[in-house]
Order: sequence, then C-alpha cells, then structure tokens
Amino acid sequence: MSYLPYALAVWLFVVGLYGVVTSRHLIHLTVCLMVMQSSSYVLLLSIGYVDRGTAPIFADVPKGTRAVDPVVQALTLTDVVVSVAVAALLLAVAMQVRRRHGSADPEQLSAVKG
Amino acid sequence: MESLVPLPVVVPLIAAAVLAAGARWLRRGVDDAIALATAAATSVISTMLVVRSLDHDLVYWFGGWTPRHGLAIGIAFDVEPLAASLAALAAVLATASFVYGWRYFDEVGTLYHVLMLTFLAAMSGFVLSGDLFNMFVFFELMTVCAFALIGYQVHSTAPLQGAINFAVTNVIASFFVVTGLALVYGRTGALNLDQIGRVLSGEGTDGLVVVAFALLLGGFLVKAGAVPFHFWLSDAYAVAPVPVCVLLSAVMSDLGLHAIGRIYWPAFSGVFSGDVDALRALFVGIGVLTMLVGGAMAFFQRDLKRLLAFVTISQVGVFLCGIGLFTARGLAGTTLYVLADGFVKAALFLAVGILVYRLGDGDELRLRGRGRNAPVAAVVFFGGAFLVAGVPPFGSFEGWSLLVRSADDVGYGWLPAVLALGSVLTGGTLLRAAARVFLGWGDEADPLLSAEPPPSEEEPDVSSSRISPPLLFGPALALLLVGAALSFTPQLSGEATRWAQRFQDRPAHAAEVLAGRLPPVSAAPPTGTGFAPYGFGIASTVLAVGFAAFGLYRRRLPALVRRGTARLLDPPIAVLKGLHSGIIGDYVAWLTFGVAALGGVVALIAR
Amino acid sequence: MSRRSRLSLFGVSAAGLTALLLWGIAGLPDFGHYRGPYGYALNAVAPTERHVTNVVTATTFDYRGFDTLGEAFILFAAALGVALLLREERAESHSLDHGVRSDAVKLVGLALLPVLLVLGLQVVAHGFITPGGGFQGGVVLASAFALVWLAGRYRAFRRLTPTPAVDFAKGVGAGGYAVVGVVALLLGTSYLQNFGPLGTAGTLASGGSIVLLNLATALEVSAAFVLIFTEYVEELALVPRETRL
Amino acid sequence: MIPLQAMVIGLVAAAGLAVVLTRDLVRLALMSSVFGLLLVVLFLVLQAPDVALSELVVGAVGFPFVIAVAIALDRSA
Repeated sequence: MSYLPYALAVWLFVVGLYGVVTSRHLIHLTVCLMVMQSSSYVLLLSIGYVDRGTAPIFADVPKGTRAVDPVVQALTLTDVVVSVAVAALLLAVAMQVRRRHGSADPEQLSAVKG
Repeated sequence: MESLVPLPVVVPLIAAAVLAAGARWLRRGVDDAIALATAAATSVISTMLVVRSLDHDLVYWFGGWTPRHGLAIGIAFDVEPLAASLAALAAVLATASFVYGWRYFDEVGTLYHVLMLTFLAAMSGFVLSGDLFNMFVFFELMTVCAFALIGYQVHSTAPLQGAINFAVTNVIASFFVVTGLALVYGRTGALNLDQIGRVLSGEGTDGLVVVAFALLLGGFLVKAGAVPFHFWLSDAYAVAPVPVCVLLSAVMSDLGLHAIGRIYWPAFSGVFSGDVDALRALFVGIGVLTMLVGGAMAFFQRDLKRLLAFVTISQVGVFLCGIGLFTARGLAGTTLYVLADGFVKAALFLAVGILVYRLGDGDELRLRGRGRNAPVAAVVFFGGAFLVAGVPPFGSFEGWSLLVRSADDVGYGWLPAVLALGSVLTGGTLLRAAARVFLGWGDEADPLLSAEPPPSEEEPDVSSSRISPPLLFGPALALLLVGAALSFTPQLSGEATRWAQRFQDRPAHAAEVLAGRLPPVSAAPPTGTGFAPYGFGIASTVLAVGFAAFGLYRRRLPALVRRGTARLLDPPIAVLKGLHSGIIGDYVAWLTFGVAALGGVVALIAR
Repeated sequence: MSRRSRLSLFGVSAAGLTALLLWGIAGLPDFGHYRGPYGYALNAVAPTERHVTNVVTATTFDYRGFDTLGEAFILFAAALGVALLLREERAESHSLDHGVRSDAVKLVGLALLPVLLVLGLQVVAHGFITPGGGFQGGVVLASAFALVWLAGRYRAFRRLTPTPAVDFAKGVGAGGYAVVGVVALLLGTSYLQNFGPLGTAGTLASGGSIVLLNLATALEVSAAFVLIFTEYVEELALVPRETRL
Repeated sequence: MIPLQAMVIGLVAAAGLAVVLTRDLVRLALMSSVFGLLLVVLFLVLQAPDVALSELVVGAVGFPFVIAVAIALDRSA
C-alpha cells in the first residue's frame, strides 16, 4: 500500500503517453499531455509527504509541528505554470492547423517528412 | 567581480521585458538596435566569464543562500570555462542573427526580438546552472521560446507541423527529466548536482539510480537529437526562420549533450564509477548510430535547410561519442569541436538564408546553377562544407585531435576512422549541394532525393531594397572566419583539457561548490598531436570530395553497377525514409522505445 | 509506420517503460517517510530567518526565487508565443458582444466580478502568510476580466484590458521581478538577495523583498492570462455565431 | 496512508484513464475539469494547499476556458 501514490504517478504517465500516441485530434493530444504532466505533480508531492505532517505553513501552529516538504510543493507550483504555458501554445497551434489545414488530426499532417 | 555571473541570464531577460512593455512606443528599428546591443553585451559578459573562470570555478549562490554546513539550500550557478564558452557561443550567434535579421521581421514587431532574447537567456541559464530543477526550468523556457519561433510562419502547414512535432517531443522529454529528478530527490533530498553526487557516491547502483539516470539521459538526448530521439529535429529546423535555425542548430542541440556531462560528472560519476567501460560502449554505440543515420538522411535531402538539419544530427552523434569516451581529453575535444562547428553551421544556415532571400528558393535541385549570382553565399557554403569535411588544420581540428588521442587512450583506436566517415558523409553531401547550386554541376533531377518540397515561403517581411548587403553577408562571412580560425588559438587544447580535468574531479568539485574550497591550479597536460589527426583530416576531405562527385554524377556509373546496388540498397533506404514520417504518434512511440531501451541497457550495465 | 506497427512498437516499449518506472519507484522511501534533508532544513530555518509563515512561499520567492524568475518568463514567453501564433488580420469583432445569451447568466457574471477581483487581490496579498500568492491570485484576477466577456460585454472587456496596457503590465511584471534582483546586486549583495525589512511574521508587512517579487508575479501572471484569453477570444470572431457553444 | 488518500488516488487513476479514452471533444473538456478537481482534492490530502489552489485556478478556470474556445473553433471550421 505504501507505494500506491508513486504507482499512481507511473499509471498517469503511461496512460497519458498512450493517449498521445493514439491521439487523432490535437486538442485531445494536448489534454493527454496534461495528464502526463500531472504524473509529475503526484510523484513530487508524494515524495515529500510525511505521515501525520501538516502543510508547511506555520501560522498559528505550535513550534515543532511536523510538516511536509515545502520544496517539492514549490517545484510543483513551477511545474503547473509550465503546463499552462505549454497547453496555451499547443492549443493555439491546434487552432491554426485546423484553420489552415481543415483537420486537426496529427496523422493527416504531411507537409514535412522523409 | 562575481556579480557578473547572473548577468548572461538577467540582461537579456530585462531587455526582453523592456521591449515587450514598450512595444507600442518604440520607433521602428529601435527594437532591432536594443536587441542587437543586448546580445552583444551578453556576448562580452559571457566571454569575460570564460576568462575569469580559467583557474577555478565561479560558484554563485542566488539570494546569498550559501550552503549551511555543506548543505545547499539555494540555487547555484557553477561557471567553468567549458560551460561559459558555450554560453558565449550562444550569445555571439544571437548577435549575428540579430544583425542578419535586421528589419527582417517587421510584420510581428518586437515579438521576434523578445522571444529571441528570452531564448538566449534560457540557453545561458541552462548551461550555467548547477541545480537540477533550475536546469529543468530553463529547459522548459527554451522549449517554449523555440516552439513559438519555429511556428513563426503560421500561414502554411509545414511550420505548424514542425512546431507541433518539436513541442510534443520536447515536452515529453521534459517529463522524463522531471520524473528522473523527482526520483533523485526522493533518494537524496537534494537538487544541487554536487550535493546529489555526494549522497549517491556512497551508495550502490539500484533500480532508482538506474531509472533516474536513464530518464535524465533520455530527456537530454531528445534535446540533443540523438537516434531514436532525433525525428523532431529535422522537421523543426527545416521550417524555422533562418535566424532561429542558427541558434537551434548551432547551440541548442549541443546544450543537450552538455547537460549530460553536466549531470554525469558531478552527480552520477561516483555511483557509476565501476561501470565506465560499459557506459562508454553505450554512448559510443548511440553516437555512431546517430552519426550514420544523420549522414545518410542528409544525403537524401534536397531542401537545404532540412539537409543541414540532418548534418546537425550526424554531428551530434560525433559529439556524443566524444563525451562518451569519459575522459578529460574527450570532453575538452568535444567542447572545442562544438564551438568551432557551431560557428560553421551558423554560417551555413545564413548562407542558405541568403539564397532564399536572393533567389526565393532553398531547394538544391531547383537552384541548380542559379547560385552563380550569389558569390558570397558560394564562398560561405563551399568554405563551410570543407570545414565540415574536416580539412586540417582549420576549424574543429584542435577538438578533433583531442578526440583522436582520447580514443587511443581508452583503447578505441578504431573510433576516429568511423567518425571520419561521418565527416565524409556530411561534408560530401554539403559539397554536392554547393557544387550543384553554385557551379551548376550534376544532374537536374535525382529520384533518390526526397520529394520536392513546396516553394519556400520564407520571404522577409520587407522589400529587398531595405536590407543592405553588409547586414546580409557580414554575419555569414564573419562566423565562417571565426569558426575556421578558432583552431589557431594558442594552447587551446591543453587548457581545455585542464578545465575538463577540473570539472571531472568530482570530490574536488563538490568541495569547491559546497564548501568554497578552491582546488590547486593544475598545469595543462601535454598536448602534441602527432600525424594521425592530419591523416584523418586529409583523408576525410579527399573522400568527401569523392562522395560529392558520386552524389552529382551517380547516374553516370555503369548501369550494371547501379542496378546491383539499387537492388541491395533501395529497401533499407525506403525504410529509413519511411521512419521519418512526420507523424507525431510515431515519434512518441520511438521516444518511448528509446527510453525503455536506454533504461534496459543501463540496468544491464549496472546490475 | 502503419497504425498497427506503431501501436505494437509502443505497446512493447510502454511495457518496458512501465517495468522500469516501477523498479525506480521501488527504490524510494516508503510513502509518508520523506527523509529530507532539504525540505526539513527550510522548514526549520525559514519562519525565523524570513519571518514568513508560509514556507512554500519563502521557498518559491526566496530560497529558490531564481526558479520563479524562470517561471515568470515561461509564462511571459508563452503569452507572446500565443500572440505570435494567432496573429491574423482579424475581422471586425463586433459580433462578439454576445458571448452568452441568457440574461440571468450575464447578471450572475457581473455580480461575480467584484467578488473575484477582491478574492484575487486577497489571494495575492496573503501569499506569504497563508496558501496562495502571486500566481494563484494573478489567475483569479485575470479570470475576473474574462468574466466581463463571458457576461456578454466584449467591448467592455476590451476597454478594460486595452492591449498596449496589458503588454505593458506583462513586461513590467516579468521585468520587475528581474529588476528586484538587480537592486540587490546594486546594493552589493547577491542577485535576488533580500533587501527589505523583514517585519513581523504573520502580518502583511512581513517578508522583505518577497512582497515585491510577489506583486511582480501577480502582475505578470494576470497580464499574461488576460493576453492569452484575449487572443483566444479574438479567434472566436472568425466563427459564425450559430455554431458557437 | 489513510483510507481517504487511497480512495482519492483510485479516483484520480480512473479519471486519468477516462480523460485519455474520451475522444468526443465536449466530453473531453468536461472530463478534464473533473480530473483537475480530483487532483485538487488529492493535493489537499497530501497537505499541499498552495499547489491545490494553483491547480484549482488553472484546472477549473483557465484551462477549461481555452479548451472551450478551441473546441468552439474546431466545430465551426
């Protein structure tokens, strides 16, 4: 049981990867990437978790309270921002492709190859 | 002054922010001037960092959070000459791109400048950072900037497809990196590379270490463009605007390789110290495969930018072999090679840019003989092709000599001959293209080359009268000259080897970063190259000329020979071309395969 | 590759990758047994050293503040990238005035506007005491502006967020973060080193430079999101009305 | 680990799979915000309120908005 959260991260990673490989629509592909990215949030946060620990916020708590790791939370915050940035860009390209090309199916794109 | 250290990142970022904030109020041309001045200033700063770090690293703790009792609690930049010279390369090439791109992108106003400056800052930060997560942040910043810059020509499908393939593969690469770093953090509770190394070196290799290393390696190899992670690279570089290609091809790919050295020596060299021989075989194996695939695919291209993209891939293979020798000479030689080659490749891309600008096309066959009217481009292209072919003693020769010697040191005496084959393939292909475009040699059609690309749409946004010739030709010529002359810097290879030794001495490096204990200044090891590197260089140049002739006049060979080889080679060629399908699902499947295979091999090695 | 061969390549590789990842996580400490030392060290020193009760904020803006500089510029570059990728000679966009047709929805939307604005500012301001901060508050502020459009007031939305002003705010936000670091340099200390008075922990005036960095981030984030929203909304101008959601 | 955590983990795992398998775009937008909300709950039980708040504003406000616009455009094109 004690590895379950880590296993969730692996699960989300592989499932998202499957979605990306089989995706037939760029919007769907972007969402699958976000699922993959959430794998890293889960992994980071569960690595820093401490049994019966509180959030690392020391307002109105007695001194010496055990708290979880603040570093992984800071890292995850950055990671969330990264995911938004990437999603916004990918969706913008998806919309352009749809307009220029008439289809947002990545398999239909064949302007560069060989 | 140590306070120079953050500036290669901070100066371009502030300039980018100022340009973005003031976009509406700036007169046209002012943005060009600001961007150019910023890139030039960054070049000077990064070069000063090289000079200041000659004898010992500059370790800089942001926010003043120096380590407490040997425990890093902040983020450090670790400036050593090899890294700083790559940062300087990035800044100089950005400067050249801004000169070349003067008034080039009027349609989008300052957006282009802002993104290029941010991209430059990201590359500087990535190369100088000594913190694993901080490297990830700059990795992402590079990806975001490059994504937008590659997709710049939104009016046609090809750039959008190239941008998608770039973004998806590189974003997945960043997931590999962040998963690897999370595993490392879970084990060591540290993000500083030297701190990680200290904890890991006391332990054995187990599943976590193996998997984390494989994930980090895989992630950075995607950025570098090693087989089988390279598919995005040719799609992206073929469609990006020329000034962007300069930065992508001549710097960004090499940064991925640099990052591998950056994590291996401080963090992983202790724990893998018993497995160096096997790791060497792995790295050299991937390197040779990458070199061959890149070289072969380059030969099949007629779109000059895509051709250069495959040349880039082939050279990444060479560099990977060099780093993968795991010696000080190998690392030093690779870095010198990367620097010289970076200037040359940038010059070649700019030459293609001149062709596109002057003749409205970047296709080898359609341009046949038309390049006679572009003498400057011809000089740059021929010169660059010969430098890529390895003509001694110019350009990358110093780095090449170090590689030859290093391969000998570790019992890989056969490797230089194989790597020289890479120079034959890439240099020969470039010479073929140059002879066809500028001299009109060779046939008008060649069915072996990939399908005809659509007419190039890369037109600058301004009419031709607005770009003056010095701005167009100056950067290409200057870069070519610098690249060719780099090997004449006195004592370069000895000094570079000394820097590499310093970087590879893990305990001393950790003491320097975490405790501020400066290592003693060591003397440069003896150099002296012998005749072998000259022999390889001359042979590869001659053979490249022969290979170019083969490319041009292949169809005049006797029919019997042609039919025989065609029966033998056509199926594998078709398969190789078919693999580069341009479909993102395929690429991601290969990415998965690559990381799984890497992990499997590293697991076998470290068992 | 055919779809079938791609799937088989992926299937085999993904099985290998899954096995590898499982092997990797087996080497982690048991869930709930984080061993440190990095996080514990910060938990121990941050409240006293930085007078900030939210150690995550202290980490984000101070101990690892340089990461956040990169993060701010990732968002900055992404917003610019969206503008670059979606640039277009757009049609006159007056048809956008009716994002939603229901009056009730409009009313609720407009009523929510001040609530969201106050909430956003609140989240921004208390970031170093309680959960929240520049990033989260910035997004809330941006969505308050987006609400104006959702409530059917396209013109009001554009008047509230004129592009030059948003561009300016975006540059000032991201640049401001970098400049706060430079001020520390000019004072003779390290880049991004704290120079403000630390104040009393648990009050709004605590944290020194963190206050400035937090504000810069909030400005940057809200401007970047407003810009992204705007670009997307302008795209809708090209859509015939009846097919809109 | 407490049962609540195990339960949320199970839900997130199921929602992740559901998102990937959803091919209809409108349902996809819906599923992805459900997934985002479940992540928020998970982050809360992992004692990460800052991250939960970020995920809430991004996953429940920002991301659905851009997805909705992208889908609207996709349908009209």
